[in-house]
Amino acid sequence: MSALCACALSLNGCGLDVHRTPAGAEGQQPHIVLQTALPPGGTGAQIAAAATAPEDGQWIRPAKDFASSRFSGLNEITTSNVAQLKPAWTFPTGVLRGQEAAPIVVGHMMYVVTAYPNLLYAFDLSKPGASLKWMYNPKPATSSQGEACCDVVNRGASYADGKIIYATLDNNVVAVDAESGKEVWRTKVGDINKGETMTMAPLIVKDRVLVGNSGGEMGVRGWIKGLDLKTGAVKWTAMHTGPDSVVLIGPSFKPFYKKDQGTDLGVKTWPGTTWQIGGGGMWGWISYDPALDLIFYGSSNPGPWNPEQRPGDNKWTSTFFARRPETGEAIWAYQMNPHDLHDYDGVNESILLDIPWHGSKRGILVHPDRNGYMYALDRATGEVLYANPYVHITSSDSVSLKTGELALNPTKEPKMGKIVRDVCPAAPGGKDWQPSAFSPRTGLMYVPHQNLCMDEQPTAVSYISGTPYVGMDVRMKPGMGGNRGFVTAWNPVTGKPVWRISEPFPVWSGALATAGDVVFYGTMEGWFKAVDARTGAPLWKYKTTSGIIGQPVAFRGPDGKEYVAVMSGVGGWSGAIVAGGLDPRDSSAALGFVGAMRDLPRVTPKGGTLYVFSLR
Amino acid sequence: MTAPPLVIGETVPVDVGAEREQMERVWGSKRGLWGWITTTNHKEIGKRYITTAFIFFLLGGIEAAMMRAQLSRPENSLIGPDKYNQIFTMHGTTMMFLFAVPIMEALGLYFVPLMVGTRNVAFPRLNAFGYWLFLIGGSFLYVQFFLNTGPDVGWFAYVPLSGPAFGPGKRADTWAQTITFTEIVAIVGAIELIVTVFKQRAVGMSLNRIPIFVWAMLVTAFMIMFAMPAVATASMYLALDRLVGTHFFNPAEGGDVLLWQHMFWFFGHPEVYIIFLPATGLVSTMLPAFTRRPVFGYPAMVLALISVAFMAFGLWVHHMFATGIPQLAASFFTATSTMIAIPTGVQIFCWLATIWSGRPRFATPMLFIMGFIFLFVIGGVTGVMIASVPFDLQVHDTFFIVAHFHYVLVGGAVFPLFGAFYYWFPKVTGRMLSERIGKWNFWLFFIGMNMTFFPMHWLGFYGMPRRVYTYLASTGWGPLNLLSSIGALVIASSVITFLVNVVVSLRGGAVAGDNPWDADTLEWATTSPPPPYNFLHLPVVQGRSALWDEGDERQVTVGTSTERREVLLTTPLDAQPDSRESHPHDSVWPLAMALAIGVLFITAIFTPLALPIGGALALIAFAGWAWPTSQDVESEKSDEKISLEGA
Amino acid sequence: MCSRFAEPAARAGIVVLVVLALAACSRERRTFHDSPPAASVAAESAKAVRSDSGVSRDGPYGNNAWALSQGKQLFSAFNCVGCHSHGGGGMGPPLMDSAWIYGFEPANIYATIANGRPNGMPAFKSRITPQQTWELVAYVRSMSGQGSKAARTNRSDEMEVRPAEAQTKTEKPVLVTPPPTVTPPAQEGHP
Amino acid sequence: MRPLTRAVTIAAAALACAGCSLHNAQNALDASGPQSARIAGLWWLMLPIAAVVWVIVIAVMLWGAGRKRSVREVMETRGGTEVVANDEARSRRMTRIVAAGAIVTAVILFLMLIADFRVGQALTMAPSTKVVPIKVVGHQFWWEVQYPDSVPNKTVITANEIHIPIGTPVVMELSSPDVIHSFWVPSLTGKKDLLPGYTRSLWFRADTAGVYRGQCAEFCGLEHAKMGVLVIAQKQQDFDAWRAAQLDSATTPSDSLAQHGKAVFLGTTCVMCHAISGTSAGATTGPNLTHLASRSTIAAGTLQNTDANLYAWISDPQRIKPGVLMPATKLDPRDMQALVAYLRHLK
Repeated sequence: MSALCACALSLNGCGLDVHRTPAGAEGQQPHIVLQTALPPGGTGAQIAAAATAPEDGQWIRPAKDFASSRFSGLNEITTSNVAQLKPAWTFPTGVLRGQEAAPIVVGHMMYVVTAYPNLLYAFDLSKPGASLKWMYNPKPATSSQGEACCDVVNRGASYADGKIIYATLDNNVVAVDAESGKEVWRTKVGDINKGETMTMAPLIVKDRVLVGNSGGEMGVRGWIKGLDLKTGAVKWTAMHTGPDSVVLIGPSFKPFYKKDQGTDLGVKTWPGTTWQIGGGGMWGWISYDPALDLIFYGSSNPGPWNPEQRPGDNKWTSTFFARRPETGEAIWAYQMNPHDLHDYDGVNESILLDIPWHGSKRGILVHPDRNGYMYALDRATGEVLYANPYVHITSSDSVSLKTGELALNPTKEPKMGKIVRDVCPAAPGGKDWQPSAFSPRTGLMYVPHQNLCMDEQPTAVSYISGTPYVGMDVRMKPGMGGNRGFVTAWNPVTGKPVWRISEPFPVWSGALATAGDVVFYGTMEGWFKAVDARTGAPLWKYKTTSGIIGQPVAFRGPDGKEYVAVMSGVGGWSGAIVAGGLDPRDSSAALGFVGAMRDLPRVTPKGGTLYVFSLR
Repeated sequence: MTAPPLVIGETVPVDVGAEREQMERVWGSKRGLWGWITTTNHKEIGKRYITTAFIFFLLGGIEAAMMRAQLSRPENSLIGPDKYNQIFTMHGTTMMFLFAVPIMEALGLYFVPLMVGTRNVAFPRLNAFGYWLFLIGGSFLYVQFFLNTGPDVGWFAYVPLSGPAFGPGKRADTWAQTITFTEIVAIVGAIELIVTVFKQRAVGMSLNRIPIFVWAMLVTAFMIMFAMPAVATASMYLALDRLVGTHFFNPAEGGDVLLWQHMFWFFGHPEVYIIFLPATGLVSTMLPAFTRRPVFGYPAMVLALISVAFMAFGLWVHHMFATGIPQLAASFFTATSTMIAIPTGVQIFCWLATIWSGRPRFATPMLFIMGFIFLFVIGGVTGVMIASVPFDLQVHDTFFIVAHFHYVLVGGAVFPLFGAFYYWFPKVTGRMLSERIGKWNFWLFFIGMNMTFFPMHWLGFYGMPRRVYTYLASTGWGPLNLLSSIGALVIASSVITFLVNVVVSLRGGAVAGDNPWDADTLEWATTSPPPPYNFLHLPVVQGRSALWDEGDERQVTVGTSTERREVLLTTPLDAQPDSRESHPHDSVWPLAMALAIGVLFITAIFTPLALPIGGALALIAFAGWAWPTSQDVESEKSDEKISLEGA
Repeated sequence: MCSRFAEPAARAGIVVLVVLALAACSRERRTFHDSPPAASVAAESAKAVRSDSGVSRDGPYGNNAWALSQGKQLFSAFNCVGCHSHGGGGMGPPLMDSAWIYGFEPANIYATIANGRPNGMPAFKSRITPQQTWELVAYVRSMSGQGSKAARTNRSDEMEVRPAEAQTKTEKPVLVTPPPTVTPPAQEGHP
Repeated sequence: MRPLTRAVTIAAAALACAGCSLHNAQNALDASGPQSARIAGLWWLMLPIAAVVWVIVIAVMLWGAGRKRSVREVMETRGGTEVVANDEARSRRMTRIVAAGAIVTAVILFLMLIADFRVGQALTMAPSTKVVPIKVVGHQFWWEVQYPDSVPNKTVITANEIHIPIGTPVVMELSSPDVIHSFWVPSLTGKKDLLPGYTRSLWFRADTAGVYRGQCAEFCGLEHAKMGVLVIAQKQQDFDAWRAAQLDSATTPSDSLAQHGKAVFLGTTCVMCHAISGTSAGATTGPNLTHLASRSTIAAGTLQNTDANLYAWISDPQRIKPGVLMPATKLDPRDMQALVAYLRHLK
């Protein structure tokens, strides 16, 4: 099956119905239908019942709901009228680094966090032009900029209990009063001197603020923490390496597969004491199933990238965890990339869905991993229902459903002194942090992702505290087909792509699906695009001042109209060449991403503007 | 102007003084500096070659002495690693590329035309060009050495140590370019020798009558033609890696560090025989004069030379056993390395038979020949030992190997060479070297040689690797090293003795006649030193020992032009007259060309602009070289194919 | 005539040799035991530090091939590559371009390495010896083609990710002010 | 045969080096394992053959040169020169002798070849029994040594001193990240190159306990001469104990001087290149120092591991090994003493 799928993904025909949309607006990217005849009722997949939220027109956390669906129930903007979408207002933030955050809408207020210095802007939507109500500056340490591997981004804030809560680059979690803009509490949870930074958006579950650290490239030791929503006090910390006691592995820990079972694997699977600097941070997305009372997230890559310096499985890096939100206790874990060879973090989002599976309903989470496989895991047990490639993969052959093991391709194993060529997907994976959306109306997942391969060579690296700990020279290049980005509509029931749109650059922005059957995403050239959720046909696009790598959201304004908002401002790992002014002659710059992005500076300048669109 | 008819087999006609004067006018070079730089006479150039190479030998010897001084005691701080590495690299490079190969070729270029009875080498301007390029290349290396840019990566320049990442600066570039220089020079010399031997032999000198030294030079020249391109290519790859950034030897980008070793040793092992075969030729040519009989087993000797030459190309991998060559492949190279001992053994047996059945005269050259057998057999048997893979794994890259190849190269090539100096000095200068000092020279050399190198066998077993600038006292290597260093002093005193002998004999040595040793080869048929035209009348050969087999009367060829430079070409196999051909005049263009090429090579390590600039200069020089003068045009009109009936 | 000609020629030859010797010697000198200009000379982080600081235009090792190659090794060994890649930059600014934020004189770069800079560059004063720091300074400058071309390093035995320093265009260094990362818009209601 | 060959060798050795016999730990003829013993055996086979061949050749030469010529060996005058008259019968006889000599040579060489191949085969045949795998990485100018284990955190990392159990084959995986080095411990086995871009393996066994010295045998740059390595062959239980001890992280010293020394180590140039397990020092450029004090030498087998030597080495390594990659560290004497105290505490 995977062979067939790989064939489909290679776009070489294979008898598939591959056609391009009629020549539309100039510059329109080809859009390819991979599987015809989507049933009118959708695929049958639904957002996990307990994790849905009634559509209240707000957008209080980046992923919209606990299931991380990024689906807006608003349906004023439809496939037929989206072409009339116009900017309602814009706001230049003054911060010219990668803007990855999702605007948060609570009542009549909108909140936006910028990249470092992590300013928080609050806009009153009820005022004409949505005037700025206040700005909060957490004043993060300037030196933290030197510890963030891949641009000084921030992925947004969450709202709960009257507070806007987010993490600053210098490891402070701050809670700001949503009305006044005054700091309510501030907790320092990490140390920039150890290379730790924070870029993730917290998830607030009940009275826990869940945060994790970044720094898999700096020799940090990864963790996730549960903070008290009221006080900010750290209630629990689960490390991602080390003995079971600190990983919070206890008697209720029941991994599905034998390979993840055993005691103190977080120590035994590392040489010497390298687990203390072994990476495995947590800087991506967390989902929550209230019915099972479990949070789901993946840990990041082990450090250093050079795998020869850390023989062993390197648990619990690049691992998917289910934990209790109150205590952090681990319930199950599934290591997707044991002894990760290519910086395949496991931090990508998981969307909680209920799908028909062999005649019955099954509660699953769908997780597009960096390694190029779309994993469907049973939420309760961690069993892999399927793991199908969604991009061209050369680094591995398949995932065994029986043992859960990833069958690596031995010819792509990095060895010191040698270059491994054409490793696909590249280090940012088939998909990086940019979150997917799911529409219950079509039953499809909309996955923004990239199509990159790389050549890599491990080099000996020293752990020197506060300096990067990578040990890999990388030069990336476009994957098969020559385009560097895709938006893929994925049928979570069959585990197959339905259609896909090629983009010249990686699609580094999140996706948004709405009840009007429109899917929004942004491109690194600066286009904000709307496509038909069923067919992928392009419907509308708007050119912003800079490349878009943010997360679009939809909300109902105080005036009752539906709005769509997104941050424009290129940067992040993929856009570091522009945001950091890097030299395109060095293809290893920005951990090798520059090799694939040499032409980006000709296409987009830096930016940092909030765009809000509505129908006129 | 019509040429007089050619008469072959005349007995020696009356020696006409006017004819000598006329020939002197035609073949002689201009007087003064201009004549000196434009000359294309093979003897002039050969002399310069020999002298220059010998100066490089002295420089290499001084380097050796410095190394021995540093190693005389443990933890010596006389020379630091930086200088030491340069010195041993210079020693190896000098001895191999600037001394051993050039001096053998130089002897060939001087004596082969005399021994085959012709007036000059085949392409005299090319010959001059070769010498100038050699001088420029060798001087370049030494200028760089004195500027602290001497190579420090070993004469074998293994990558990656000599590559761009680990060999900063211009030191390894200097080495690579010196190699390019010397390879071109060697190939130029080889071309000269091959064509001269094949086309310019005296009438009657059929292939089976060629003196063994000439055979040895011919075989060596062919070996050079096949071996040198390998190292020239390798050094070019190295230069490209270092200067342009190619990846021939970068394992990360698909290059290979072993590629260098294969290319280098594909040249490097034949190189040993390129040095050794001419030396055996020297021995075989000198031996008759001192045993009063032709060398025993001429056909066996020639076949041995040829088979050694072939086999020499099949054993390069025995330098690389420690790199982890698969057992089966290594066994092949062990077998060939062992096998080459058979033809070498045959040569030794033939010499023994010659000595045994002759009437030895123990003049200095004979002492050197016997010293050669004494030492070379030691080097030979250790050579058979190190052909064994397991044994080699212990002694490879240790002082055992240093001992082995010094026995082979000093014993096997330098001793015959010193013998040759004593033997041919009278021919070249007209005066004999002192026999008394010569004996001192020999015994000091012989004793010093054994004192220096014999202990090294043991040092190798005791674990002393090569190319170390010092060693710890606790290793216990001190006493043997001290002994070895004292031996080096003895060798140095021997070489000084030789220099004294040269100086003293040049001034007041006994005047040599045409043939002081009563030898049998053709060079002794002319005056000492020979005139610019070599022979007033070209000789005719009637047997293998030209001067002993000439019957009652010496026969000559009469009728070659006395009006212009003309050489007689003969057929390759039987040496029957083929044609008479005009011969180029002296020219400054070879020097100009060498300068242009020198500029090209030297500046190429600093700037890519060297290619267009040096290329343009070389083009100009080439145009000047090839531009026909009226003299040339006139001469070529009288080139004539000889019909054998007329002879 | 000969002597009349020879004398000036010999003199010229000597001059040429001396010049060559100076160039080659400084380029090839292996500096194991050097005492480069005191660290204090360069400890000033002021942008105004110029050639008159006692440090020559290319720094003590700007034209020394050995020191440059050592600097290149240290640049990797000390994880400079992690932030600055092989000159193209990443977490840190690129070093192979013409733009310099904190000054391009050797002394400025020395100060940057030794004392660090506020936006993420750590201070290495106590962890890297002055000689090693000067070697790094020389190498960093060579990344944008400063210093003697003949002394600059060539490709390394690794993946080729950029043209070698010896083949890099010599950039004309310019001082840039780092673009301010924050210019909050002046707007009413702004606290 | 054996006593005779020994006698010949001793005579030859005495000739070479008037009575300097060497009993050092770096001697290819002082074999301590089957590999080196077989190779030494080959030498003891080849040496007498070579000696006899040489003696015969030289004897024939001297005899042939000096023998009294019989009256039948007449001279004749050819081309005006007195030369030995040609004697067809004698020539034929000599031809037969030379041919016989060539054949004998070939036979001897062939027999030696068989011996070579037999030893070569024995050396290359992979050991079938339980082996100790060791990874050796050659650096300019020191040896990195790793003992991999199926449980990754039982991996031992050390430098320049290789402990092995006696009686058990050791399989070394050899590689180099910089230039070509060659691993050579003469008393145990022949050498094998460490080549960038290749991984080579070498196996050997030590049969007697002891300390065997070796050093890099391929020219690798400035300090090629001082790139030593010690192989410490010990009883299995001693080896196991050593290995277990090497797994421990470094302890924090109890005395204040050494504690200060730890602070000096972590705050100065040391951390840029060296690692000490259990501290924040984790660099791999230089040797791992976690158990430095348990090693008998420093500077890759160059100096005895004493306080004074360590002090001298740290203050100015370039004086001891010019061109080594370790820089001179200028510390005030008190810090230096503390640093030495700390490093000496790392048992």
